[in-house]
Amino acid sequence: MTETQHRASGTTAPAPESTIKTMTMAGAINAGLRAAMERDPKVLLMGEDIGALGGVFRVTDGLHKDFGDARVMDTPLAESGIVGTAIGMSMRGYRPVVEIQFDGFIFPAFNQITTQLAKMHYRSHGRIEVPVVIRVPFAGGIGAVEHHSESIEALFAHTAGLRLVSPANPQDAYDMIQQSIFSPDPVLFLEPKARYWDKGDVDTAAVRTRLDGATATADLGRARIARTGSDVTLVAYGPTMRTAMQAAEVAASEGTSVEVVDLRSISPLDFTTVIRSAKRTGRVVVVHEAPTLHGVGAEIAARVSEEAFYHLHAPVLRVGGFHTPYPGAKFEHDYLPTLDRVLDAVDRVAKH
Amino acid sequence: MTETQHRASGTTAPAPESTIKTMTMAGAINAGLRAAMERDPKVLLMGEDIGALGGVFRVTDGLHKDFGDARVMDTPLAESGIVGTAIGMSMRGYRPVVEIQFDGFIFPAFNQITTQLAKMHYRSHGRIEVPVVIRVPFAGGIGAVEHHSESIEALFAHTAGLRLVSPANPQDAYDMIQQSIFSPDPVLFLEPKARYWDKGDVDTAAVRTRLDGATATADLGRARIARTGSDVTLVAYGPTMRTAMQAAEVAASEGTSVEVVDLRSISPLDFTTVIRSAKRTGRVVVVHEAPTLHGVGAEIAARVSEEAFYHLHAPVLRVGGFHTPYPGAKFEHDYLPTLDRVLDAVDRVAKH
Amino acid sequence: MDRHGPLSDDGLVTLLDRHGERLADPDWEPYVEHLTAEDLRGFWRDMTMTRAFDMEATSLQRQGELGLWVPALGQEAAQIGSGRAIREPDYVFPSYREHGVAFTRGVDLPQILTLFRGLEHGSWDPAAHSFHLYTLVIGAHSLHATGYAMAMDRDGLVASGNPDADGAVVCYYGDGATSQGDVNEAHIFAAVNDAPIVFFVQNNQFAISEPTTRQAKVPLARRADGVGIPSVRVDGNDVLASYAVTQWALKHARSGAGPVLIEAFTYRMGAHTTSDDPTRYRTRADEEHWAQRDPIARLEAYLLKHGELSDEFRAEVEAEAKALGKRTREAVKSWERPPLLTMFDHVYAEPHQQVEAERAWFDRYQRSFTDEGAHA
Amino acid sequence: MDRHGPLSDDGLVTLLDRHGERLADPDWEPYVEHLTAEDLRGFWRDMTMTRAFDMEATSLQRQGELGLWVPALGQEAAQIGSGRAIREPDYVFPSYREHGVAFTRGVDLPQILTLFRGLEHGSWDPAAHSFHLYTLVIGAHSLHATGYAMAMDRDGLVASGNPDADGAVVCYYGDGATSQGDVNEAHIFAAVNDAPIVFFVQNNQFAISEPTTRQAKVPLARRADGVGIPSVRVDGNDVLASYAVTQWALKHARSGAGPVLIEAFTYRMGAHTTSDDPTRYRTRADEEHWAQRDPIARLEAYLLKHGELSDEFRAEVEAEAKALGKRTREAVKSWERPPLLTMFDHVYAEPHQQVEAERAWFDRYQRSFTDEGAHA
Ligand SMILES: Cc1ncc(C[n+]2csc(CCOP(=O)(O)OP(=O)(O)O)c2C)c(N)n1
Ligand SMILES: Cc1ncc(C[n+]2csc(CCOP(=O)(O)OP(=O)(O)O)c2C)c(N)n1
Ligand SMILES: [Mg+2]
Ligand SMILES: [Mg+2]
Repeated sequence: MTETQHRASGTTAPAPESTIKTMTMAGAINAGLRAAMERDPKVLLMGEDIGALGGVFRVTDGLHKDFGDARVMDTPLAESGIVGTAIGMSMRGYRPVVEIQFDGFIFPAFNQITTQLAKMHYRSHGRIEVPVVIRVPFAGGIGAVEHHSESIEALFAHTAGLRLVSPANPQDAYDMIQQSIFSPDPVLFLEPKARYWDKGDVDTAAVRTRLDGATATADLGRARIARTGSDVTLVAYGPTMRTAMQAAEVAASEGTSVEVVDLRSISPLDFTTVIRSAKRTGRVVVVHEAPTLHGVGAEIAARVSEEAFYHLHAPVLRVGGFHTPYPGAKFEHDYLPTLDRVLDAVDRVAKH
Repeated sequence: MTETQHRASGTTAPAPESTIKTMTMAGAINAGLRAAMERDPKVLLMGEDIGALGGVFRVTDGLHKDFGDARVMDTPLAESGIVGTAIGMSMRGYRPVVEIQFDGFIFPAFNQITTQLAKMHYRSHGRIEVPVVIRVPFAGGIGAVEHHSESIEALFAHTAGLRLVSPANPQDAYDMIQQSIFSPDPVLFLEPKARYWDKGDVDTAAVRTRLDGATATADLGRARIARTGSDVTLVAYGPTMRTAMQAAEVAASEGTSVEVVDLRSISPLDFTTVIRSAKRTGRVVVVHEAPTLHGVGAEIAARVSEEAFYHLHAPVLRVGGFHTPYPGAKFEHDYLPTLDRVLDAVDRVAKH
Repeated sequence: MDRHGPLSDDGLVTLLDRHGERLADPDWEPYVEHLTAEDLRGFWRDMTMTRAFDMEATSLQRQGELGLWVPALGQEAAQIGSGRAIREPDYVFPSYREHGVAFTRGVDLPQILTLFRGLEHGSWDPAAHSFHLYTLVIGAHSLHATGYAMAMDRDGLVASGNPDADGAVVCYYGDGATSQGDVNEAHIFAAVNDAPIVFFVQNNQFAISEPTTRQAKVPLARRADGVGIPSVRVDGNDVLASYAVTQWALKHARSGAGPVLIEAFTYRMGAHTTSDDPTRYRTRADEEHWAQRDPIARLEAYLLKHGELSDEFRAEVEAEAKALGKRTREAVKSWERPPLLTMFDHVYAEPHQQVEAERAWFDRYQRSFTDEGAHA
Repeated sequence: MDRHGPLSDDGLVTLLDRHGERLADPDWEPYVEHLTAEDLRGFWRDMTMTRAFDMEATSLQRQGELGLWVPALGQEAAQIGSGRAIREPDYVFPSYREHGVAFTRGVDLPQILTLFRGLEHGSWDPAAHSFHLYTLVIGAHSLHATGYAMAMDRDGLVASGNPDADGAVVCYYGDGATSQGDVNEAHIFAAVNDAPIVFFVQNNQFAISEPTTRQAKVPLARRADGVGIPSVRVDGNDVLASYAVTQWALKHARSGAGPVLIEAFTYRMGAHTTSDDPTRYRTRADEEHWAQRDPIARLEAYLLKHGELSDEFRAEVEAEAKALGKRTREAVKSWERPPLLTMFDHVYAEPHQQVEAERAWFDRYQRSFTDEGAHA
């Protein structure tokens, strides 16, 4: 801890105030939004109920009070309108951060995101930047009703022009929301809502330094080896990272050394890191909450199978949701990739 | 030809009128729509400009004249409204066949398709059927402007509750449109628009017999071996089938025997057929127009790599569009999977 | 509080003022004059039962028996008034807060809770009650309702020559929903097709935390002007007026004259859902202002004033309400999750290779634990 | 042809009738009284140039030089009239048929054709002309326009105290677009935010083959009533009236008074696009009715009647138009497809692993042919 602090502050005297705080993921995003808003008056928040209420998950708590109506805007209840007007505002140099209240309600905005937001930079030959961030509390596990637990990443990752990221811990949440905001590209920022209340240490200094430099958003697209291992590579991101880490722990206790790759970014997808690990272990399991069929895991499995063809000792296995609508809350524990199912897959590839 | 005719009519005297006609794919769909409308008064057409104009591709030509306003409805210019009202009509037993004018304009209806149409049967415990067919002239190759050449299949195949099919020849077009209409499930019917004017023989009798029986829609989800071969399996559907067949031809002349699987259906996807072929040849190339990244080919490659792991002599290769917006028409020849690129992939797997 | 623009109460049809005084309104009288004292007591009973159920559901949620609850508190008059104007073969598309309307359609109220207990996404049989499932995606159902109405028209259920046999659709949604593209498209499709549909907007002043001023500058009823359909603003806390305007609107729609929009001006007295905290976005004073306009108290005052609410009847309804509460409690607690494999049911009407394969895999996977005895 | 409902010409602001007679209208006079004869000749020239270019583009499409063309024939008055009322720092969001407006914004007309030749999706530099790129997804740009207007407001460009420095957005779309959810949401967002925006609906009577009666039962201007913003219907074939109402609307919007909707009632004299066949859906009689209302002929009649159109001026403009045609033809034919690798440019503003990898692969792939000499 001292070391990080030292590195971050880059100075010796006077003894700096600690830049490390314990935060929930929701708190880290809140703090990250605040920091970005303080840094640049062009950063605005838009969405349903994000003002006085602070959002249904309280991620924007206190920001309306401190920044006012002009910076934290409660919009009409219309997602296409929200994203569409955010695009327009971004064309005048604003950096709108849009909140979509729940994953399942992003679809009215699908047209704006897919045909407009994603393509504006391309079709204008780079003349128009649309640095809109779309924050989405996503995925399941919180016992919610229909449309409140959707894993939407594959539906956007296929479209060029968008970036998609998903933090799995408070530190990444704090850093990545700011990097997303200052990215010149549009970013879908997928917040694993079941992890909102998980706590972790957050060093608030590191990203600040990065944002000041030229490499502001350079590592936003990079995966992270969350745990090193030699027998099996387990690829996860956002909502399933906790299960992945638990699986690695259990597997270790049973003698299997699992390397966990936290993708962090889905578009771009850091295949360099994934394939390097795959070549080393020769065994890969991908886990996400989204239905396996045509999920992001398909691309990963396909590419690993292709590029690490001669290194694989076992087929790449995928653990994910089923090809059904997200079922009622009482079913979700079994619908989602459980620790058991992940371990089962790890065992199966390890046995090969 | 005589044989088919004989089989279809199933009678000997008096000599039946030929049930085989040469049609373009557009003509075959038109004839299929007409046949379905004649068969069942609950079949309705809805869409923009499908009435007097007959649709921008003339696929509904003449139907308004013969069936009138009540069966062929020019709707307001609003895709969400079209699909949403079609859902409502289907709830009263109608079988609306919706035309989306071009692939790129389906996105305003994305919410209705993904959160409503796909889930109605599930959430009502099967009490409500929504047999809506959404016809979409899709994919590229016709030199069109932006948003008129999109390959949208991966964006819908991920969602449970929808069926997705794409015919590659007039016979399938004629049969499958009718099977889609009489399917109790919602179907996205993807029409490879660059193939609209390709001609072929259509036997109009076979599907009629099937629709009369219990197996009306049973084979709608089944792939077809379009050409048998032993060295390489080439998987394609709809828009790329022609290139795939050409590639097989060229490869044969160069000594490589290529089996071509025409998927016909993307959801469900007939992995049984694909994997059987893959196991036999040990070499697989998937070709589609959609961007390779997170395209339908990813799922196919992933599953073949998993399920035919010990049979593969080479990694599964994919040939598709790039991770860019669909470029200007002058670029499309090179953006799309050309015969050269397909042959290159066939060569690469064959050499392994 | 600013009571201008969309928050103004200008031009609201009111037949029963907040003190329970009957107001004369010759335009609307014809739609209520047939109502007997028993009918009015029936309204009171319906509202009372709905509220009792609503409170019970809230308490079940607090006890952890439900994942969420969406109270209709304060909106009983708008819902019972309109609901009682609906008849066969009318068809209703609710949003997700129309428990009162559900009651009038004969839905057994506890059944609504299967959804909120996380057992399923739809509860009752829509056809049996002419009452569609709740739709949680704001406004999406407004288009289904419009299409359904177009189909009713086609099926000869409108202007058939026998007005008693004619039907129409009633589609409910909130003030927030009026901003959605889908709802605006529904208005347009309905107008262009002269669809037999009544759009019933419950303007309960809030879309979660956002006051109606975030959705509009002018009263929501004026959305109808944009597409040229008639509209009316009604005091949604007045069950009589709500009944009257819905009668009128349905008559209009059933006669083939096309759609109508009703704005019922009311107030959500409770939280948006049990997850909500209204203290963050509205004042006590505002809540008190509306407490004085409680829809049930208002009718009660009227009935009492006219000696139409006997102690016996009250006791009877109270007992009935209590029994409903008890039955609700017991039912909810008794519900177990159906077998896991049922989550693969009804994804498609006909078999689908992937669903079948996954179901089979999951079955084997589950059995592997049972067989090994390793699964909880 | 039914001329009721949305097809009626009730209440259209007209300052120049179809015979070129000047009509007095004290309400609108203030917005045109400063116009000199030279200004009017300027309008005529702009319309004439636009039409000449338009015809040239159609002929280039026929020759196979363009993939498609979208003629604005008949809509020149609506476009030039409104376009000439726009000034710095106003900003324009066109749909895809506003070649006349583009001309008033200083876009070099041939440049519009790069898109229709399939070379790119956007042509001119939007910032340089305060004129956004064309948007082909119907109505999608109406929300961008609204957001842009909200941002102008925030940037102090509205009601700044110096009316001459104030700006607003003008957003163009067609009759068909008024049915889209996005356009309705744009109206709502603009109204609620008092955004400085003028929605300029060119009701050219058709959305491809569908007459405006498929989109509405009442005049499209009434869409504005639904959200409580002022609107005006104008004779869109009258360049003076189009100019006047846009002046008024912009003044309103720039002053901070919020959005305005203009319905310009006009007629698409040509096909929807060069792929279209209007004989399938409209009558010769209808076309002739409108041919008598040709916007250019009308102003020409007026100018001639007042001796304001000299033969020299005519000849000058004719020459200019001819030169433009020639320049257009030559430019279009000279354009080659940029290098293939450029299709990977600008997908993202910062590098993206997948795009980079695919670009590199494609480069190698292409070179493999060149190296082998096997590629055409
Ligand atoms: C498309 C969509 N966006 C957002 C939500 C989240 N949400 C649920 S209820 C609600 C407010 C609805 O307000 P209103 O229409 O006034 O109905 P009320 O809840 O007041 O009855 C919101 C924003 C949703 N369900 N659907
Ligand atoms: C979302 C969407 N749906 C369909 C289309 C296809 N389309 C292109 S132009 C057009 C008609 C537009 O009519 P209108 O808005 O009146 O404008 P006009 O072409 O008459 O200028 C249609 C349906 C489209 N471009 N976008
Ligand atoms: Mg509300
Ligand atoms: Mg038009």
